[in-house]
Amino acid sequence: MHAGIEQLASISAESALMAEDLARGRTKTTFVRVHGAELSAQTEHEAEKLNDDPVAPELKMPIEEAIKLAADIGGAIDDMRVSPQDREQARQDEVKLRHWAGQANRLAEAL
Amino acid sequence: MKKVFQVALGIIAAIGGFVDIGELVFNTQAGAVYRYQLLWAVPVGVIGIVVFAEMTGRVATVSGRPVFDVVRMRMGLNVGLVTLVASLLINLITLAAEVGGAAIVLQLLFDVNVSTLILVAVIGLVLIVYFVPFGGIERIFGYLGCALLVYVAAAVHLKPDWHHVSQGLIPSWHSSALYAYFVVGVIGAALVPYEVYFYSSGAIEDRWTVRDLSLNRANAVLGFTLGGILSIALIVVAGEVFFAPKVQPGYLGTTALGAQHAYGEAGLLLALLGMLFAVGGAAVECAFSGAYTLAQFAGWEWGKYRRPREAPRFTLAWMIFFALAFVVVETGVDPVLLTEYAVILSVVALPLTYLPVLLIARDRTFMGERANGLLASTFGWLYFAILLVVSLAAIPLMLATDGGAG
Amino acid sequence: MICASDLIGCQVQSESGERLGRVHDLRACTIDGGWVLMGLVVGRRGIVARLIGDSGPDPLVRGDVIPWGAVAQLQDGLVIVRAGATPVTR
Amino acid sequence: MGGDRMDLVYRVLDDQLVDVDGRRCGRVDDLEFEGDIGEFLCLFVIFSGLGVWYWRMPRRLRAIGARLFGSGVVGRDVIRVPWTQVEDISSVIRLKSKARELGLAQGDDRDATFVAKLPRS
Repeated sequence: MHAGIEQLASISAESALMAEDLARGRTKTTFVRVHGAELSAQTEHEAEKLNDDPVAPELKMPIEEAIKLAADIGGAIDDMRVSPQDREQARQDEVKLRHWAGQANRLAEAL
Repeated sequence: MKKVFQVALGIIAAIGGFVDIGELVFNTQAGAVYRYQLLWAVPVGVIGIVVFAEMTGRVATVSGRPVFDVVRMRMGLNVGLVTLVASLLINLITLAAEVGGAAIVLQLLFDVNVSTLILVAVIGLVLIVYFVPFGGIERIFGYLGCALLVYVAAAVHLKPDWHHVSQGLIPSWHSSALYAYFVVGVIGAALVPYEVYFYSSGAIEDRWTVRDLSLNRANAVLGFTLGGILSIALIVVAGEVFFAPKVQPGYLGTTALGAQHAYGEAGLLLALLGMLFAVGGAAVECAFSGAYTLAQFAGWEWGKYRRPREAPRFTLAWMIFFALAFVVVETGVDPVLLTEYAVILSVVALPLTYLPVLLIARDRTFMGERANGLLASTFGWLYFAILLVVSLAAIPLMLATDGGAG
Repeated sequence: MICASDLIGCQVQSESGERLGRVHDLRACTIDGGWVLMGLVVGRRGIVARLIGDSGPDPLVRGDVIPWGAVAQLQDGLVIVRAGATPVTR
Repeated sequence: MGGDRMDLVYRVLDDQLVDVDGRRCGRVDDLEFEGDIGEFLCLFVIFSGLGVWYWRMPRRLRAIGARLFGSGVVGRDVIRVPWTQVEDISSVIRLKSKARELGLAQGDDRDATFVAKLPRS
């Protein structure tokens, strides 16, 4: 579970880097779409694993929080994939993804 | 002048040909997780491949015996068969990883369905290998693989703390299984056996004579050492871009992102181009290595310098290797995961091919005055000891860390 | 007719049951233009000797050589040599 | 063939066979001596071919070896090359005749008919 949430933090941080380059017009559309799809699929996979793993009742809350984070991260990545020419959205996604990466890291450390 | 030019071209091809998917994956992960702390493992691996390649090149040139000729002769049929089967399996896994890697890079460039691109990659590679002569193949992939030098530029451009970088080159130890796993991975990624089988058979393909021994030494020492700089650059770039935000690289796209972060779209395109030709070249070397090992062990006619109908079983063997790799990758297995298995299993099997080469390189019956001298013997045996330790540790570490997952 | 594979790897023992090692190589010499088996290279060092080889103008594997004339019986995986046969050490 | 003594495993067994045209055509997979115990054993024949491999495997593995590599039928998966055909022992075992005349490299000859249909083969 800990590794799964760390993985979410990693994906979010990496997606933030991608969003930063996208916001500055320093990337290629195909790269954003393909690599974004890999990261988005990985987020979904991690969320499914968190959902399916049997956990103690006291861990239910953080797990739900992590699954929510996974959905947010995946959503932001998918936004970038759908409209990679939208730099303004990418700038906003970058800020959100950095924030979620920090949140996921704190969540993993707290477990 | 012509000789200097020839040496320079060989070295450039060796630099571009040094990096394969193993380096792209392990070095990026090592830099992201441990920043510069694993840099020292690169020279350890690079010196190892220099020692091994120089010996195999010299043995092939002087005695006319490539690696699996030596394995069969020195280890005999039974131990030789075990070595052959292990090598063929590892070659196949590595080839599948490289073909899958090439397809992923093509997908990052063109956003087309990956299954189609696997087919395109395999057909493209088979056509190049079939129609282009041996020297041309080395040059196409070696020179275009040099686009990866963008990582060297990026490593400088990202302005790392050079004091910390230099400290990373001093061997250090952490009592952590994950750290030890990455040490094995970084060393193993540099010491891939298929490159050596290819190199020694290449010496015979290129019809080297004792007059080419200086070329052999230059190619091995300068080519692999300069290639090692690419590995160091990959670690430094990953350390600069991915360490602070705690990114755990699990895709080839992550490696490309490092170059993009330094140089934008141009950096990304150069990185992807370099990766495409580096993994494509490695795929060719793997397929050839599989065919070389099989043909040399069984005594069949072999060589790209022969027309296909003059070495038919060799020709069919490399084609079948590509076909098998295609089937493996089309199952949907993750090429990055395959790479990790390939590198770790290569390390485990390496002493089986290293030892017979070391033994014949010191045998004056076959090598005459070109047998290992004091320096080559010392390095040869030192690296045999290192290889034994690394090969014994590899599987337990892979299990203990769940393949580097922590 | 005897094949090299019938001999290589066989345990060698004397008629009295004393173990002398395994056959690791076959030493031959030229007689009248043909190669004739002189003896069996045996001993614990034999396999290492085969791996390591030897150097110099006379490339022979180091080890004890049991003369072929001393071989009394050949069984499956076993070579029995006559009592009193002494290996020649090179 | 320098010297008057030679260790056969070290210098001959498992070595590459090359025919008179320089074509690689198999390996020395086994050697046969003429004679018997108590007599001179004279090196008589080279055996080459996958069918020999199981003879040389550990006894426990011979049955599976025969299934995998062939059961050692002379003329089919094993070729007998008279020792008198050996021209020279250097880094390879050089033969006096063409591989085809000795029955060697049949696999390459068989597959060559297929490969010859490929363009620029």
